[in-house]
Amino acid sequence: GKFGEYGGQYVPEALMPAIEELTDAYQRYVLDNEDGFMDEFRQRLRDFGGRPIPLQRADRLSERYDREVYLKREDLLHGGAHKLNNALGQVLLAKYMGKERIVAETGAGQHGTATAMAAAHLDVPCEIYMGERDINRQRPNVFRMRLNGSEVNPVTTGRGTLKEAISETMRDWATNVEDTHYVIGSIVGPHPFPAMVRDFHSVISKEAKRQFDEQVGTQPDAVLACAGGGSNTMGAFAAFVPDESVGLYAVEAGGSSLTVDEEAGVAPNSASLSTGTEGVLHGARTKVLQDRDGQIMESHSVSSGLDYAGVGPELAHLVDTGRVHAVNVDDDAALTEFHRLSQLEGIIPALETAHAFAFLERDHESLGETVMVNVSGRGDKDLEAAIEETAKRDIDIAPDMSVFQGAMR
Amino acid sequence: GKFGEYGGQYVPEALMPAIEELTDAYQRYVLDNEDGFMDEFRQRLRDFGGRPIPLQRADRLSERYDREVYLKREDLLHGGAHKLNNALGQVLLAKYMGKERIVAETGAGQHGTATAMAAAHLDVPCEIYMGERDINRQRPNVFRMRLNGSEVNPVTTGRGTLKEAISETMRDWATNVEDTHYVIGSIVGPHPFPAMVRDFHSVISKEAKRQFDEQVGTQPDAVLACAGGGSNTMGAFAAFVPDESVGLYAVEAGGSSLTVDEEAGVAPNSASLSTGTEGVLHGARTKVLQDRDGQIMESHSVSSGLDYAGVGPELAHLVDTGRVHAVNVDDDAALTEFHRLSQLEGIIPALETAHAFAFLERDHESLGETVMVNVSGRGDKDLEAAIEETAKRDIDIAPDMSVFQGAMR
Amino acid sequence: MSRIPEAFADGPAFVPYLAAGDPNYEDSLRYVEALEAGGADVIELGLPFSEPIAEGPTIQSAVVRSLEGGMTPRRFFEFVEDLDVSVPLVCMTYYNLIYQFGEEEGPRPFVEKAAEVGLDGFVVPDLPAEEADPLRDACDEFDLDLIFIVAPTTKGERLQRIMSQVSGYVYVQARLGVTGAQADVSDQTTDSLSRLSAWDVPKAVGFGISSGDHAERIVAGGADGIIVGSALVDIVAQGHEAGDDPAEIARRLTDLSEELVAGAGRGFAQRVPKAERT
Amino acid sequence: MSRIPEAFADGPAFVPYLAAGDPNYEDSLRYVEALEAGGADVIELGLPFSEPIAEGPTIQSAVVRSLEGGMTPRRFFEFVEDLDVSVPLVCMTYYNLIYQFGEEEGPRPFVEKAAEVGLDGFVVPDLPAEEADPLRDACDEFDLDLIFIVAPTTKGERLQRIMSQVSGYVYVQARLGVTGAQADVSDQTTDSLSRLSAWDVPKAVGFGISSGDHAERIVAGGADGIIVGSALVDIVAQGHEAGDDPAEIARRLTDLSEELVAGAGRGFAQRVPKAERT
Repeated sequence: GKFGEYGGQYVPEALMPAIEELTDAYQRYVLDNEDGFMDEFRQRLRDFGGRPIPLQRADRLSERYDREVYLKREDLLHGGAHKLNNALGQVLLAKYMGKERIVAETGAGQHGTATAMAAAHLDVPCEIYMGERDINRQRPNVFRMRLNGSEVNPVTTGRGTLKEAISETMRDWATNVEDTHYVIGSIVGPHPFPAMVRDFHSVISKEAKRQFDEQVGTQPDAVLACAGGGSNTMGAFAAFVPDESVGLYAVEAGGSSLTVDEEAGVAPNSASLSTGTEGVLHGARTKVLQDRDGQIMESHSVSSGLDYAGVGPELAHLVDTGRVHAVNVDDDAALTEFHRLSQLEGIIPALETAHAFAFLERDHESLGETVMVNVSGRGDKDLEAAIEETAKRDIDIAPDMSVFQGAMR
Repeated sequence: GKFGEYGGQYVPEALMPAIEELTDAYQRYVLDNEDGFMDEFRQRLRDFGGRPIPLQRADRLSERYDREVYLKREDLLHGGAHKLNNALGQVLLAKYMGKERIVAETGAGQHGTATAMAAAHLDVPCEIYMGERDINRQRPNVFRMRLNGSEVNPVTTGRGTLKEAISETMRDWATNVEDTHYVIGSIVGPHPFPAMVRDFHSVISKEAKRQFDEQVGTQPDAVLACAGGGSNTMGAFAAFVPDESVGLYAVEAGGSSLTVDEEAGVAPNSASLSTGTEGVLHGARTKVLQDRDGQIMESHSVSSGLDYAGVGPELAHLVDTGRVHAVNVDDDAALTEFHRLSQLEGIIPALETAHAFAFLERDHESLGETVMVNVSGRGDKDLEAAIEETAKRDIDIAPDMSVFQGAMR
Repeated sequence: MSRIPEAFADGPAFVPYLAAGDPNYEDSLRYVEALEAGGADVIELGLPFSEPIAEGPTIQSAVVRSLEGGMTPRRFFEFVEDLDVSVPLVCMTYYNLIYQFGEEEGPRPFVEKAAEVGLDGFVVPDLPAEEADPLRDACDEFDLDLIFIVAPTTKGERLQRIMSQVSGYVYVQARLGVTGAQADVSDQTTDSLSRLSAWDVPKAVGFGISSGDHAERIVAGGADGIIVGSALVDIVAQGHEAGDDPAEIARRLTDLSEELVAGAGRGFAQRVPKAERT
Repeated sequence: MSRIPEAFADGPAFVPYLAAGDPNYEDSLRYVEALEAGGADVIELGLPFSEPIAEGPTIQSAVVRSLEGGMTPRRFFEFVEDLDVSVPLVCMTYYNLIYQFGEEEGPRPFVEKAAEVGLDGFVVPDLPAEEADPLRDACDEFDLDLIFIVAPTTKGERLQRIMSQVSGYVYVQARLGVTGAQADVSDQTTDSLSRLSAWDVPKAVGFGISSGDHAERIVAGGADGIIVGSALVDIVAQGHEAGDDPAEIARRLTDLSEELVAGAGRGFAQRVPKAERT
């Protein structure tokens, strides 16, 4: 359960039996395909999720950057992001394990909506913990979870965002561990979560490898993916890791600045891989944004899906070993590319995803002939936020929104 | 250019040369695949759009209705609805025809967003006409069009909705006909639009037929699709029309009532096939909602995408000949099934689509062993409207939304 | 044979348009009559349709005012009967209203009723020649003219087809687009007139004529008549908006009509020498 | 060897918990001292961590108050030095704070400092036995106890592994879930105590004890000590909220402590005859 020095199982004793049970189930069902678990998972990903997802040549970006740019279109997965790969896998696993109830945390609501969809599809009762502040910032996603029949439990502690929601979900799990599975939303948390979530998402890179063979005839020179917790990142990297000729770039949220305010306990970015230090958070040893005492800092990103003070331990390890390049771009750059991709390719990306494109815009010359960008999600959820954040800045290519009567909401 | 008595080309003389040019282009590029047009169209539908789209067995609906229910998941197409099939086809055709500019109308914004995406993808300048009232009701879709780089032109005449937007787009086309193509959004308008739009959407039923062969081994006994203008309807029906053993059900919006208020010029429904009479609207002879003098009535539906006083001439003809059954369900029934599908299958449907499920709920016993429902679009665009309309009614299965702090917006 | 050809017999014809019932039944009667007072040779009366796809904003608004004032096809026929004018009247409307009228299917009942109240012809902007046979037949039966619009884009075979069906006059659309007053006269007009010179049916040019100078240039360019709509509708709209006395509004309509007639006359005068030179 | 075992030597031990620095440094000193006045045998002092995943709402709030009051690991050690108590002190905190302390990597600097200021042991809720070797080693080096939590779900091999590492006392988690005062005593407690009877390390039961009656039943059921946190933290929180005099709040803490000690004594008295019957 370790990736070099990272990983492990730093959880309350009450959870350890559940984690041992899950480790066993992961081995049997996921790794050994017992009872045809993986077959059913793949079939449901196909019929319910819409896989395989296209690998699309981005004609206009290719022209702009004078190299072949391919998009892995996870935004087309049911729910609008890669998140369903993992949520569907874990909810199905919970059923195979005989669990009768699902809990999950969510920040911006993407993992919550994916889990709620999977739970409805598979008929498992589901409760989602979400910071109260996020609930009121992410109304559409709350609507979606409730419509899918999930309970949404407001978390009022702390700042009321993702970090607190994860802690609260762990508390629920610790209380109801015998009949409940915790569907964690990224490659974080105690083992076996980081490995298991990676395995569920690795369909992204496995598919892409095959599609490169069939459609392009070569493999990419570089793969770019945004990195918050890192689930789309490891999903997009996993199958390419053994092939050292493929450069892997984890693009983190540089936020407004890479400097931190120790006094206030605030890091105005979410670049744990680039600027974090080794620590223990949410069950795993990994890179975290922390002050010198080890208190976890409030992270920040214009993209709420990247706004997390930790990162998956496997990514931390792969960065330490040099296999993965940790890079970052700031809020402004991400917003600019949000607009550019929308205008050039007719694909409105999630603000998370836009970070990967901002790195492409900045550093494309060093990325080789053929580049794959993982389009981790669509931007429908981000429309209001993107417009609002754009209005605060001077972004040349942003469209004028004066078509509306009267003022913006 | 006729479907029985329906169809034709009732347009201003200034447009006739453009329509003749389009008829010629339709024949050459679409029907005869000149210059490999259809090959490029199909490849872009795959890579950009995400086709093939799954045919999914709906496990819980199948159990509920004690028959095999399959979902054709057009909600997974890029943009979230079937609309892209047509928009991509027409924008590509405009490029083949050497047109330098695209105009389109939109009501709820679904066709407008699909056209804007296709125009960005194919690098063609695009202007969308949209009623001012719709602009202010459908903000997210306006955001999306603007983000994709399209102009959105408010239409202030009349009630400021779809009917007026179509008229206004025709005016633009009549003014700029030489360099402009009008991407009409449904199987309506003058020939060749109804046939051409049907052909672009017929990929839905062609794919479904093949998927039934491969995945199920039999063809469906009934195909259900909601019908406003009728583009998803004809797309879902087209390949099944020759096979008389497949029952085809066009489910219209019964709105709040099938009776009309002649005095006010209002039909509180959009059931043109069920209750309309023969007339000439927007370039074609078809079934329309009109008063005894021939003035077009204001239609209504809880689903703005079905809210149109006319319908495709081909559907009118197929209903007259008995091949297609015109049925309808009211607003309340559609809202109820919006909630049911969300809860049972983890798929939040468009309110349009929910009409097809409401017919399934009501009449499933008469529909045979295997039923396909065309999930024409996803409901993300309808969240606010659905919650608001639900709050006005007493819908047992609707979730409580009190998780939010304070009042609903 | 209708009375329209003779309206074009004697120099350039002035063909004004107003929407019947705009802004209300009584005032509208007076306004239409003011056009005759100003020298109208033929009057185009709009019967408003809810979806006027060929109209610009000015006439769209007139249509809305008229519909809100309760105008219907039946009221329209009463309106025609109530009018005290002697020049020929052409009904301009959309095909659905013609098609839906009466018990019998098709356009015949509408045409029969039009003939009965004394109308002389029709212009139907959304009815191309390809779909016009039933209406053409009914017009022939009741001796009414069917006027067709020729656009700048109408050429070759299409032009032949239209010109073989037209009667009364041909409505030469001065430029692409929809109705509406414009400051300039389009080159497209000259091209259209020259394409049409092979046919001897009167050519009336419309779309965008708003002043005596326009009228002069258009007639000088060879037009047999000028059709003016939006500029006149604007007078009604602005007067109505300002709450002006209907008598005053009627006077303005007469004034503009006289200006247009005078302009057309000047244009025609410039043309005569050319004819003599041949 | 630390001073903890002797605290359990003489009848049931009362082990109260407060978060150091809640709601501020000065008052918190007084409150901790009030626990000793009320009969504490060992005191668990919380060093607040920003992500207290094992705590219920009551202790989460205490953690927030303490952090907002400026509590840090270094202040915590000063706090321990400033305390005027003689009973053994156990530091309850999360592993990241232990791990990050000092220049040297690993837990050793923290443990060294803890020993220096007179702490007697640790409870680390997010450090399972599997990850505990480095901390266990440091504790051995500086002669501090490492207390482990045994949950109702801890059985078989896991229980063996934990019990082979524990020293001082074992923290018997009375029920599943997180910390917090509860009205009832769980059956899970009895089961846990019976599973643990094979080991002679003291068993202190915590999670949910809020009254003398609870304490009585738990000790009667075989516990060697009771751990009480949320009920005491509640007194601090409510008093602070109400703006009460800190001296009065301290008195309430002493009162509840005495009630709990008395309850534990009654429970122990009920148990003695059983022992005599053997």
